[in-house]
Amino acid sequence: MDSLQTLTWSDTWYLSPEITLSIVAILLAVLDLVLPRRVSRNVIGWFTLAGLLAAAVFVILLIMDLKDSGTTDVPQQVVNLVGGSYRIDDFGNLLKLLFLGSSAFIVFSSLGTVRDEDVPIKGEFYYLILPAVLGAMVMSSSGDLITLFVGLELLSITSYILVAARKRSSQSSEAAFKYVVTGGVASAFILYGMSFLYGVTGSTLLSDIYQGMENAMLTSEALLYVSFFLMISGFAVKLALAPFHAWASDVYQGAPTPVTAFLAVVAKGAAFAMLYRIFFTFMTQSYFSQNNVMSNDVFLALAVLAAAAMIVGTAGALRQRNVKRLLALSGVANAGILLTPLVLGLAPLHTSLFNEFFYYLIAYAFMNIGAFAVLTIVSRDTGNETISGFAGLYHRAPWTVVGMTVLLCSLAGLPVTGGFFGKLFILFATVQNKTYWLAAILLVTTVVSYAVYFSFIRQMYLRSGEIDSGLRMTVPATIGIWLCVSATLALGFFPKPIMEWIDQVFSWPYDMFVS
Amino acid sequence: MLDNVPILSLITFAPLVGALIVLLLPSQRSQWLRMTAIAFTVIPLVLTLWLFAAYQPSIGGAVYTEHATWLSIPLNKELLQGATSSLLSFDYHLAVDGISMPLLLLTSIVSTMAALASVHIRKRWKMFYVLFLLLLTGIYGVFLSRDLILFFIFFEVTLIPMFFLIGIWGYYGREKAATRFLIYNGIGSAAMLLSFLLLIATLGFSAVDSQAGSHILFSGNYDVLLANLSDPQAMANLTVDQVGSKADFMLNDNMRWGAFILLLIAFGIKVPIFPFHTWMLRVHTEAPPSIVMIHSGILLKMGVYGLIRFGAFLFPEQLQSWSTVIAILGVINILYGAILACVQKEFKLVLAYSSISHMGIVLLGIASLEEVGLQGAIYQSVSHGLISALLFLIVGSLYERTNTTQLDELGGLAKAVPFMSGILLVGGLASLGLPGLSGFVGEFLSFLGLFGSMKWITAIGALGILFAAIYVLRSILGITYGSMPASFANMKDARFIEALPMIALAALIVLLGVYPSILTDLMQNGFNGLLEQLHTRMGG
Amino acid sequence: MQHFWDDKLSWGTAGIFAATAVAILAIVIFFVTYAIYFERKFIGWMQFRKGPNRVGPLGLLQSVADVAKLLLKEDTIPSKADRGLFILAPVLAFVPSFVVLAFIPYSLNLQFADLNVGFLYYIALSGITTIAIVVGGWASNNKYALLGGMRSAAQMISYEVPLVMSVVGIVMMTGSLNLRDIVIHQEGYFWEWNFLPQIIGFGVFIISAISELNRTPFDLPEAESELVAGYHVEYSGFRFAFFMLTEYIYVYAIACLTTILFLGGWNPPFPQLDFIPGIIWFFLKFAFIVFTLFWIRATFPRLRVDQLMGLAWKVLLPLAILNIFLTALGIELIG
Amino acid sequence: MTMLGSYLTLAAVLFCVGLYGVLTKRNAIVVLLSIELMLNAVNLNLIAFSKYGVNPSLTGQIFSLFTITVAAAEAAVGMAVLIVWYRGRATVNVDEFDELGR
Amino acid sequence: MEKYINSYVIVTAFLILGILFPIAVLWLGKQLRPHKPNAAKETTYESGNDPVGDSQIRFNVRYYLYALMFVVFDVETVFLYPWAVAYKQMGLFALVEMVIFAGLLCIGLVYAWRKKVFKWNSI
Repeated sequence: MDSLQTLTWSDTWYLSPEITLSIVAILLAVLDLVLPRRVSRNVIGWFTLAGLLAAAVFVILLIMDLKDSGTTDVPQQVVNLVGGSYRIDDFGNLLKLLFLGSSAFIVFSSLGTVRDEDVPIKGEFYYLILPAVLGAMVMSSSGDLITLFVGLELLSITSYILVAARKRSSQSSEAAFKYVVTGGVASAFILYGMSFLYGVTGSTLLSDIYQGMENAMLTSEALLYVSFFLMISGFAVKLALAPFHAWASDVYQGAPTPVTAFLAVVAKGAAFAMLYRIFFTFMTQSYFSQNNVMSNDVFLALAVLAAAAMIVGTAGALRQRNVKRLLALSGVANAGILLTPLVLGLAPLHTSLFNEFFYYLIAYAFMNIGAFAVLTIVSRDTGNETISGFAGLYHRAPWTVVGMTVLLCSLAGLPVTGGFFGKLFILFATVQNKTYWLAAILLVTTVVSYAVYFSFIRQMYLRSGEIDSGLRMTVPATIGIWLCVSATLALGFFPKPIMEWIDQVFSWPYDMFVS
Repeated sequence: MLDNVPILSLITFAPLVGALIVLLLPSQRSQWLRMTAIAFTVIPLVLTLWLFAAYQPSIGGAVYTEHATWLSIPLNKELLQGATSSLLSFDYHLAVDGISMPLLLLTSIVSTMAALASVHIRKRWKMFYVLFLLLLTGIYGVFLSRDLILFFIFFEVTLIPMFFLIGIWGYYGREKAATRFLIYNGIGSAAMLLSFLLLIATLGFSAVDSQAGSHILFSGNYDVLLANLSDPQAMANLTVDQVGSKADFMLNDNMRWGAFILLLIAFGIKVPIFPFHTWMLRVHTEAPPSIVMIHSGILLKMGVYGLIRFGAFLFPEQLQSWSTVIAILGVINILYGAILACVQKEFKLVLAYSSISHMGIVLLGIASLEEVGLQGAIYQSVSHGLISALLFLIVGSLYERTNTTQLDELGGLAKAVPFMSGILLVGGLASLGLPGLSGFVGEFLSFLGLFGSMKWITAIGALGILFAAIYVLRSILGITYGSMPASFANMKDARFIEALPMIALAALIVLLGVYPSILTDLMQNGFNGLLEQLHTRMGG
Repeated sequence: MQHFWDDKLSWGTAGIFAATAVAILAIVIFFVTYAIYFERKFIGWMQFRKGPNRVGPLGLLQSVADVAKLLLKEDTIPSKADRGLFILAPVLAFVPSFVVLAFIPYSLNLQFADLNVGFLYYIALSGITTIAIVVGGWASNNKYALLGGMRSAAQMISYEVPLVMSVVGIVMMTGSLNLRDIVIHQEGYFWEWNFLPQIIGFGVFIISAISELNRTPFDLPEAESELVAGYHVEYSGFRFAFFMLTEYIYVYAIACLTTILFLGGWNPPFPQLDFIPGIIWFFLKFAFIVFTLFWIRATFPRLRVDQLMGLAWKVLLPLAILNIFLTALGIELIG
Repeated sequence: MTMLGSYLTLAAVLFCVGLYGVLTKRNAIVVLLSIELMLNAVNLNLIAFSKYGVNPSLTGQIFSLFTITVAAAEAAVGMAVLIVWYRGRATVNVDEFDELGR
Repeated sequence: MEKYINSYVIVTAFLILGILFPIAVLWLGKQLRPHKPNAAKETTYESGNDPVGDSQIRFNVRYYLYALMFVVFDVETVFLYPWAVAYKQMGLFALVEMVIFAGLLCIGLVYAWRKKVFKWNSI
């Protein structure tokens, strides 16, 4: 370390989203303590929502600010804070926007559907989402292993608590304990890998590691391999990639449904952000330095994981009757798909494939949040989390069912939805990269997943349920569901503006390439 | 006169508009709903007929091409080498030619008839008609679109309505049939997508230079693909600097074979070719009659269309070197379908197996790669579409009255419902290929096409006609004559709304049988390009 | 001692170090023996009794006799006890207490190990004793012992937090954790010693320290009336003696630490008095602290358990945090 | 370098012992302890590298400080969750974590 | 450097002595003291009564809560010390930083207080 660099007051502008979230979280914690017991904690939910939205506004302003500050030589500026250990760049900003937006959706839809008897600590339930998102944001924009790790743990630890929020349900605490154990082991693996990386390159700063990689590849290649493979196994657990996915179904089932949605979208997205940051930085070094054996090996390992996730997730989902477990397994498969753009790595026509990844992540976020919102309502109404709870739903709530159908089609990757184009782009890249086996697996699992998602549709349209009265909806949930449905459709009908926007904002040599 | 009217888009999207209108109507008024739906199947029918009348085979369908850039999606910028960005471009490209025109006609006619025949739908009318019209949009789109991705999307659009139409309004085993349908066709479309993407990534490739720098464009436009295929020189002209390593973007021989086999699987499932046929039996037996009309009459032809459009036109060499294989598959289809049709106890299964058998004949036509054979394939498709639509229409009407389709429970209908029995007989005879009816022409042309190159195979295939006579006569005569169960005594013959499509379809069958050049003229120039290309490529 | 620090390590120096360790052990055992004696004497005097006066002149050999008695007493281990842990616990308690003594500077020229981590070394090692106490309570397989052990642990960890935090102020003022530096920083008149500027920290430190030592008024873990004798109820003979020894060694260590951290170590109260050797000043201050501890024991009543825990978290910890801020502000304002 | 090797070996052994504990132990608290062991193995690694690594620096020690904190927080949450669970089931045997997925 | 190593050599010497001393004394005690065990001597002591039940009683969950509180606060102090050492060199920014940090600690404390963690009941 050269001289100690600290934050300055002018840096606070670049950190405004993070600062907003922290302040709101703290204020809400205090508010929750001083608010009399009889006041409904939904107030805190609304404030949480406001905090998330405010932070999102700051992120948008930052994106614009970064764009404006660019010059012709350097199209976009990247702000390095605290000696490069925190980076404000568009890679981070885009993901932050997604995290904030998804969390806002989740919080909004859960207002009114989360019940006091189910989640006694409603105040905490809401405001703990803020530090979790903060952790995800830190993960997506840090340029230092330590910061990455702190972000990861901030997210993980708050998630453990959120999973256990159904205090009276032993299922919830069981899920949380399993999550703690697997999460802890995964953290240990990641950390162990990081320690080797630090050891052979002599720094925790990503940019310094990038510089040190070349030498390290010559002197201690074995340790580098050890490092990367340890990290891969750790991330595989965090992302619930097969064969490290067993925890996901248990945790998703036990957690309160909004938290499940949060885990499925934000936690997963954040892990991907970290994966991108670490692996892209280092693999480019390997790729460029004539010695691309290592990058090939690492990407191959990731590709195998992605394939395994797709296969195992889909096959598991086929036999699953519990909807949350089913969606967990579908999340496993989707994690495989989301990993695909990353594993394709670098090729003449493919620089980062971040665009494809991010597009699918957006689609994935909307369809999952929407599906979980519907599930919350249905399971709350029927007291049944199995797939048969959806039986005859068409007769009870035709419009909601139509919305759900759109979401399911998107999950299945049928046109014309966001999921379709997301998969199409990724698939195209896979084919272009000549990774046909992965493309084939992606396609086959997609087809098999039709059976999974259409089993919902079968229940909803073709079966008759036991209850005839209308489904009790809550206003925020309804709005949330329909926003998700419209977004899914919009992504399907107008993929171009979104892709163009991503392309415009994101520029991989500056935003991804930490050197 | 109507040059500026986007007639192809109108045909494609008129049913979609209809679906939206139906959606707005009150759900209890079954009459309104049905009339609207029929009206919106008639619109494309009228437009198609007009198109048919105005179509000049010598020019081809160029006049009616609609082409616009739909999406051009930036994938990457700041490439490692050379060009500054790559774009994935999808075109909105609709066109007709001699191959799609007959199938377009078939679609418009059969769909109107099916709409008329959907009187037997007893529940959830609104949803039924919405899905029905949505399905039609998909089918028209498939036959008209000339962009791979657009084609794929329309292809998929047919899947979802079909799933519901089978699953909600079908018979006892409907759910299983619907899922089966979805999975099999899903696998088909997956294979198709993979193959399409392979083509886009290699052939659909062009470099565009603009002020902002050079871009690489990956297009799914069929014409671009065809041009790049037939003129590899154009591809070779791209400099290494523009594309990175050139070898990465050439369609080499292995890739060709891969893409071709994938296409074969994709459309083979739809046709269906022998080992992939089980799903189709279930759909035939479980789906509601008007939907089976569409399915058997049109949807199976999407497979044929795809095989010709993508299999034959893009990969003639591959097709030619596999023509024996395909011909053998065709023969297996013919014999397998025909023999099994002979032993079925259920009338719908007889028809289903006969469909397999007939599609085998289509395969023979394709395998020939001769103009006659290909014409025969298309002709047979149209003819079989009409025939099976007619037969299933009658089956539906009969089922409504008798509540059975078991052969041994039916009998003596000629006495009870003479009109319907008569029409049934016409359909049956057409199906077994009686000269003077449409079935004969298609079969004849197909066999003729293949006979030149593969005599023995053709001869074995022709045996199928023998079996056809057996199963058609056995079943149809069994139904119309023989002892009549007492319960059939008070049966009413066809209502007007049922009789209308029956007569229309029967008339068309006869018309095509006696005046085949209506269609063959249309197709006159359709295959010229293909065959020329084939010859030059094989020669060169 | 100091000149050995810079010598190259050899068997000779190592031998010297070992010898000093033995010397310290002897001194400490001597201290403990007479601390117990004086404790009983002082308390006796304060309560108008005579205290030990039979064995030897003025009862000076009383503690020696006690030790001999413990050494000769039959040692029973309950049949239900976890034998291994039962034997381990007193040793585990004693070892860190002794190792702690290695780093205490008695005067400018008399210090054994000079560790930069300073006070943290004490905290780290004394934490192990907590474990030993729980282990002892658990291994006895006795309800009272277990409860005593748990209580003791709860109390010790609770008071460790304010104890640790109360020293932060001093570290801020000194800019070092090294005990030598802290003492050197306090050179000057006695009002420049840390106990005045850090009066809050001093108070918190003393209270927490007494509690850490499990001494009256915080000796709940061994409250005879409730828990018979706490975690060491099953111990007898010299195993018991080791627990006692540990406690008194900690008294010694805490007294030394208080002297060093707050009372200026070996510095004379007025610089003019520096002709008297530092070790004398150190000893005087040390004796004063030890005496205060006995004094408190003799005069204060025992707290209730809820008051005890409340005191640590609700009073001492906020005070300690407040102290940190006040110190920070003070440094900002005064410099 | 030999010094480094022995530290790394020790760390690897500790890590494996921890992992073994997580995978085989039946007592939930022991499982949590095993995770701590794994994290401490990492600390050992970091500190060894901070002294004997390519570019000796304090960073590794700072990293391990963060690790310690995080490990503590994780253990605290783990214990808290376990307590909540224990209230309902009165056991800490991981074999009885079987309510989900039925 | 020598000073650094020597310091720890001293600590090691203390450690070894600290271990040897109990072993020696306990060994000595064993040679000197009588050893006549019987069942009564070896029963668990419960004020003279026969022991009732097991000692593996369910004790109060409070102990765990205190343990958790301890873990949290004790580890936070790990950060306080480096800060305190460097405080004078870092100036006002460090103060602000620490106000935030300690403020969070205080909130944690208040939280626990409000949630009645510090309320001790029974045993």
